[in-house]
Amino acid sequence: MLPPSIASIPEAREDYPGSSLVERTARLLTIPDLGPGDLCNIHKYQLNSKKETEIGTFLYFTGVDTSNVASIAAHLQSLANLMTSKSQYWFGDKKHWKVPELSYCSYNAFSKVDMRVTVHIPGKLDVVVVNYDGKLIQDKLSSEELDRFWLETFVCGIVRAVLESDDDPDTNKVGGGLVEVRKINPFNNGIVSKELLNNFLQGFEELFFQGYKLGCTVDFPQPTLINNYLVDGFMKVIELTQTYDQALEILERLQKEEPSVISLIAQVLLLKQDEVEAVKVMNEGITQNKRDVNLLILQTEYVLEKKKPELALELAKQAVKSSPSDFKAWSILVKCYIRLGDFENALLTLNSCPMNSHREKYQLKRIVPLKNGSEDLHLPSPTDVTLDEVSNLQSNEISYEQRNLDAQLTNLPATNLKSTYAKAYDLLTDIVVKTGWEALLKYRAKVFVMEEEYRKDIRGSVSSANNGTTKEPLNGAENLTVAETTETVNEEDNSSTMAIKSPQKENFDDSTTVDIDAVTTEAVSFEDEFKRKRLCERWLDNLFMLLYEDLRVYTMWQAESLHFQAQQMEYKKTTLEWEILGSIAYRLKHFKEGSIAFSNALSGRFSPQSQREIMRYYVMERSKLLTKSSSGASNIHNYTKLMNQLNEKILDSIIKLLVWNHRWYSDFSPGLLLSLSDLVAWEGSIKIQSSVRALYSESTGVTSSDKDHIGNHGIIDMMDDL
Amino acid sequence: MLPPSIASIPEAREDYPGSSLVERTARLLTIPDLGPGDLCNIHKYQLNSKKETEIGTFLYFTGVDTSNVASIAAHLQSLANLMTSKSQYWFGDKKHWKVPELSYCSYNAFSKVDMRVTVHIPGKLDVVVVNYDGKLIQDKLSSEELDRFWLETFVCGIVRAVLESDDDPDTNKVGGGLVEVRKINPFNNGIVSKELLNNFLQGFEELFFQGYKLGCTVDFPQPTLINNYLVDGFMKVIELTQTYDQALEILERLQKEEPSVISLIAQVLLLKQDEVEAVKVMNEGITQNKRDVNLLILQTEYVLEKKKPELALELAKQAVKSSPSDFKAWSILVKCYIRLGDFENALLTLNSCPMNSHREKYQLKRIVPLKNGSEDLHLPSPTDVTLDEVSNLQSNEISYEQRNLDAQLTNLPATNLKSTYAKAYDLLTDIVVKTGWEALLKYRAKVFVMEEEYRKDIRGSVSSANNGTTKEPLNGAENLTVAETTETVNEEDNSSTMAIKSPQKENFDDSTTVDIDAVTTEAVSFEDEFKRKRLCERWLDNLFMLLYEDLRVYTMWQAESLHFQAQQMEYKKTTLEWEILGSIAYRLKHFKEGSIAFSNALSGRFSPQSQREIMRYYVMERSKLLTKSSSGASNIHNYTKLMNQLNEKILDSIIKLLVWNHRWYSDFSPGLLLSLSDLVAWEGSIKIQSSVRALYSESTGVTSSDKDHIGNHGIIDMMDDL
Amino acid sequence: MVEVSLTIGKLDASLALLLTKDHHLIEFPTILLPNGVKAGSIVKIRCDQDLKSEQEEEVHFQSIQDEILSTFATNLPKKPVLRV
Amino acid sequence: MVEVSLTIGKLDASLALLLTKDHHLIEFPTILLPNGVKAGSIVKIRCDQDLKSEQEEEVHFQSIQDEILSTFATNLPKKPVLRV
Repeated sequence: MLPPSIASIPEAREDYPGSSLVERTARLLTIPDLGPGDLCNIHKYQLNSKKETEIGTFLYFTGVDTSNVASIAAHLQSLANLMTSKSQYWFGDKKHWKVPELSYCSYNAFSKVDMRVTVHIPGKLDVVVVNYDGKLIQDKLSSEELDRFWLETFVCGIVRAVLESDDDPDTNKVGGGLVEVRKINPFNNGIVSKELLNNFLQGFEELFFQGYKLGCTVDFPQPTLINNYLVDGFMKVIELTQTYDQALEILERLQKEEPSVISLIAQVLLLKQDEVEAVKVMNEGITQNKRDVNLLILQTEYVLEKKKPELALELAKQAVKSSPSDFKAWSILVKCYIRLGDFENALLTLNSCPMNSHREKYQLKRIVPLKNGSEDLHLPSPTDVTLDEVSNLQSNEISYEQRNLDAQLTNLPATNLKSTYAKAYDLLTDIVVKTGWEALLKYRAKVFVMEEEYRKDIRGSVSSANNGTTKEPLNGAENLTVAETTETVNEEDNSSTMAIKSPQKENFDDSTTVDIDAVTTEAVSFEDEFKRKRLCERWLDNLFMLLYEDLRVYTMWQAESLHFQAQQMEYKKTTLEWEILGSIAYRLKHFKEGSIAFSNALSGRFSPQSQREIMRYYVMERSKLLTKSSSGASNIHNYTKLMNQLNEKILDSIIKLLVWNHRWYSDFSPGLLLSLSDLVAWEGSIKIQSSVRALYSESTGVTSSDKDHIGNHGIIDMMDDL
Repeated sequence: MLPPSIASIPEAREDYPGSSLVERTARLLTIPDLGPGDLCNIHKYQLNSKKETEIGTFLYFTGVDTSNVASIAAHLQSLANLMTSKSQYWFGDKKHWKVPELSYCSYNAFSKVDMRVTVHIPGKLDVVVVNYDGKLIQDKLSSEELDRFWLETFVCGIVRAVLESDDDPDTNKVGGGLVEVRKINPFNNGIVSKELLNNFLQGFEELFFQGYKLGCTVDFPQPTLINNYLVDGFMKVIELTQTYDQALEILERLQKEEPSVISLIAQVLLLKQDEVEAVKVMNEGITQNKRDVNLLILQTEYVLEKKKPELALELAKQAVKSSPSDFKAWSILVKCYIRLGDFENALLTLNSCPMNSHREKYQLKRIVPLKNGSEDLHLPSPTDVTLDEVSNLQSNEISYEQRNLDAQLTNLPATNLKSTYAKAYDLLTDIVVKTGWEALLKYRAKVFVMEEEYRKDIRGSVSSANNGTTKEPLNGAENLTVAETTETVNEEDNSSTMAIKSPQKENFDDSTTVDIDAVTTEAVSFEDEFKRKRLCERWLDNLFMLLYEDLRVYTMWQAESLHFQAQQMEYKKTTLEWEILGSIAYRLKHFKEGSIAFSNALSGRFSPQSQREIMRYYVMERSKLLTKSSSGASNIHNYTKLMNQLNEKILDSIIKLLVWNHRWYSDFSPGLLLSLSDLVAWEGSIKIQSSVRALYSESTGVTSSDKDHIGNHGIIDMMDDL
Repeated sequence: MVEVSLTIGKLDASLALLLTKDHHLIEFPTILLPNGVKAGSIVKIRCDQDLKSEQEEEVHFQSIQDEILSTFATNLPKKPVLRV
Repeated sequence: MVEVSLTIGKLDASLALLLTKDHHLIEFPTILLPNGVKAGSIVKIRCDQDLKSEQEEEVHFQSIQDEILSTFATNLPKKPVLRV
């Protein structure tokens, strides 16, 4: 564990001392699901001035041990020590603070209360429990109830820390997003962490039946005992700490009370790579209950991975029958059809996927607004770990690129798809990458009623002008959670089915453009055929429009790029533009082209998103290489060399991203830790350690020796600990 | 027609001369339905300075004759004359302007183009036609096409002018809403108006089959030949100008081509008060097509008004069968059940109403944003017609009340209901005013599955914890278009069915509180009974929560008010607070209590909303009085006196609202004109004229003699003309 | 007549989700399902036109129309003086 | 067996809206309606449990499970070295 310094604490100025707590209280009623990060409120005044000049600041934390008052008090005390130990620059002036009072709030999503500890220095310690409607209820609680509340609070805190995604878009850091947050790794503090882990596992077991109270991801219509954030957090912790056997013991006990826990057991067995056992457990579970949708999905995914799509299809059908309102069940059925090349059924089942727009991916959010925006933020730069190109990335550089962005690339609507719409789009691009655009349109015309046919059908009926082909929702209205720009498209919805022309090479080679009208009029239109067709859901119709937009930009880019190559001219773009092009390519599953774009992006400046995406590419390449080698097709010498190169690039990416996160006060990145431990499993910790030294020793000109120490050594510590 | 003065033209400063046109062009693609008001862009510079110091301003218009270039050019020229005729105060400085150039844009929603005329003074005249994607297409048009475009543009313009509601909330004028707009009455300009009316009627006939392109209200899932804004505009014009016979001629010609036009004929006959003929026509139409939903709804409404709910019920059922995705058909079915006292079926059918949240009521919107907000607005006060308390209402007075608003009254979620949700709430309050809250809850428990029953049912099933009783939408997500505060309620949705306790006298008389748990456990729960019940739609469940909130506030107010009365203390509230209380009372159909609140509101200061609402009350009282008198129950002498009093109050309200609208540059208020012509039909124009003189002659201390002249005389002119 | 087999995917309080072989999803009131079925059960649905009911409804509806016509078009109630 | 009469309220390309007497609204694929019906028609729907199909599906599904078990739990393919 890297010792925190005064420069690893971001702060935001509040309106008046304590106002952040008032704000938080006011919002308790509206907190959904897991809730916000822990809030720390700090009162401070200058060493030589009067107490009346006191100001207040606040920041959020994740990963702090909140299992009891003493541990929170200790955390607050050490924070106060850090802040008062020496003077610091504070909005341009050197200040030496005294900290007379700090408060810490942690939201307990099980009981919907906010647990708060206030430390007065020197002096007393207060504990209050704030009800959802702002009432203080600690006096009404028995000590058992209070203990229970602390247990719940602690478990929530760990779940938030591990589920909070560490792949925010850049804008979060250098744009207007939440940045006044410090993330601590709860699992790399030796014996203390071991105890914490045990407490969490015990807490999980105790609270398992309350887990649905924490909410769930968009894949499911409602949280259940199996599908919820508590279980998700538990699985993530198990994976991070590799405590499979302990997890299995707990789950087996729970299974006695709740048979459906068996799907979690199978999942842990797969994580543990005990496949035979996992297959047996899945079979056993499904034999007992052939409508256990979680097991069915797990088995489908497994069988698909083993390249048996015919078998997988039967399982996926059973999954859909067992839980027809789960998006996930339908989406895996779509995947099976795609794998089998049955694109008509893939489209039909995609069209049946139940959409879910009222929930989003879990992420930390501001609960206390900044009155003067970023002017209220104190954001020091940690100096203990730096890497020039990463740590010194300036926001004005990015905002310059944003202001001068190529208009073609701004607001591409597919960028802003959320929730199940984003996942459905992903399935649609899985189809188009296999069929191509023209064939996709043909399949579409074959399974869905097209505008022209429909018009023909309704002509003559009373006052039925302008009925669209897209389905009107029966009850309640539908609402795509995509950005404003999409609405433009939406308004033209009625004509969209006709409006799509081929984007392929539009501007470059008109002769190859296929006329869609020709395609659609091919469709046979006698009544029975017509009845057999479906109405295309409005959202799916819309996704076709977005796909068209993406394809258009992608095709133009590729053609332009070829043109420039032929002319031997340099094709110039900013990092942001390359990054957008890369994302389009990835969305369309053109990973190689995407990786080139991301690599171009990174040659301009560091960008965490591009770095993450290119790392994804290296990892994909590595597993391709592995598949090739295990089928015996490649030369072993070359294989080792390629493998080493890829692993080196992956390591380099991990380190840069760790440094970036550290610069923004985050010392806990579950995703990166998993990638690193994967790498360690490959190469062995000693080899990794020496690679890091070789790549980032002092001689490379950056002060990174400290960083190697954590980037690398901290993880080993953690893994030794657990 | 009152001659416009320089003080009747509001203006907004634009970024640079012509930028408002650029903005408008950029947004053409996203314009829905009828589109925005006409935009007038004005270039101006000071008399004695250089042309380089030119600035630009803009404002919106409705009601201008846009049937041809010449009439628009004349309008622009007279505007320029007005502006250059004398100096005026301009953001604090006296300025005398020269106007070298003006442009006028009118949106043609039929062909989705923007028609623009630019006048250079002195000099040439330009006409351009801007396509939805910003391209200029006038050169590609034949002169027939161009004529057609102008006809369409003119018809759109009149439709916008008559449909644009004149009952905006106050905030529109003194808050941040659209205020840079001048509304002109197209129908009170003598012979010119007569011609204009003829052109419009002719245009309607010509464009009838394109009418669906203009969109329709939220009552219908899609615009049709009968349900669309063109038809709505036509009916409004007919009503305003009382040209029933001409309308009938046109409709009869159209009916030959499109039989469903018969429902419009019946509607006009009813407006004309030719009931016997209307009844015959409806019967004839329905005999020809018993699935004509518009006729069925019209007939249902007629029969309901005649107090035959049993007959109406059969008709409403047929309407729903004929068009099950029309909100209007379902809502009238609900009304029939309410009238019959069958509240169980009323709730069941309410629950089946198809919701429609992606459309709103038509209103003018800003299409050019104000860069510096209200700082860019030049809002002179017309001095030709004033009434102290009305014309001098200051925005700071209102914003003071807003800042100091009783927290209980802020953000009552029912206030912000939109679209079909607002109408469904209206039906729900129709029920509760008849049943009371406790009985309503009992009915609810009887027809809908309650949380507890549901939990009991699903216990034991695999991983099914926390399934709500509210129905999950199958496809696409549901989204109530209510304000943020509602979401709070939404998030607790799962428990809402249990959470509602009686709001009655909560804080005043605990003993009468009915325990809901007792009510719900009464429900028999054997399987068959249970199957027969429905799931309550999420939005309806939510409306119950909002109703609870409204009832709570209303009950507290009534109890407090009684308490203060008993103590002989004054119950003090601001105008804004009284207005909110009045609105709550109206929502709950306690009109008498509401009228008291609005009257209290008006005793503080003028408020257009309170004035409108209290006028509604007087009109309701008048028709009650009429019903009583025609049943022979009351004393004739007293009757005349009461009737005179009511008519005087109504006249007073109309005049104040006309003055208010005039102060905000609107000389066209269709709703008020209809009320006034109603009054004239009652009292005769001479009596009204003399009342106005008596009430608002110079001796009352305000310079209102001019105003009487238009408020009254203009209307007579108009009615004489047409 | 049409006959088809459907699987009951989900059985809620009053609403069932039925699935056809080719992935049609039908929301169906449970009241219309036979007793004793549960999620996972398969049901056979037969559907044919009910001309007799159609005729009966036709006659009933016509009688309503006749009543309205005779009540309001011949035997007119007092004309209301005011419309609000 | 359950038998019920429904009115066809709306008949779209592939979807019909059916109404029960007590105002249930059912979205129903037109493919399941008899030929020749139109909006306004009344149809009779009969529904009973199809135990035979249930058994057949049961057997088929069990055979899939058996195949999976025998393929992957006894005759294990090469263990993958890497999980990504």
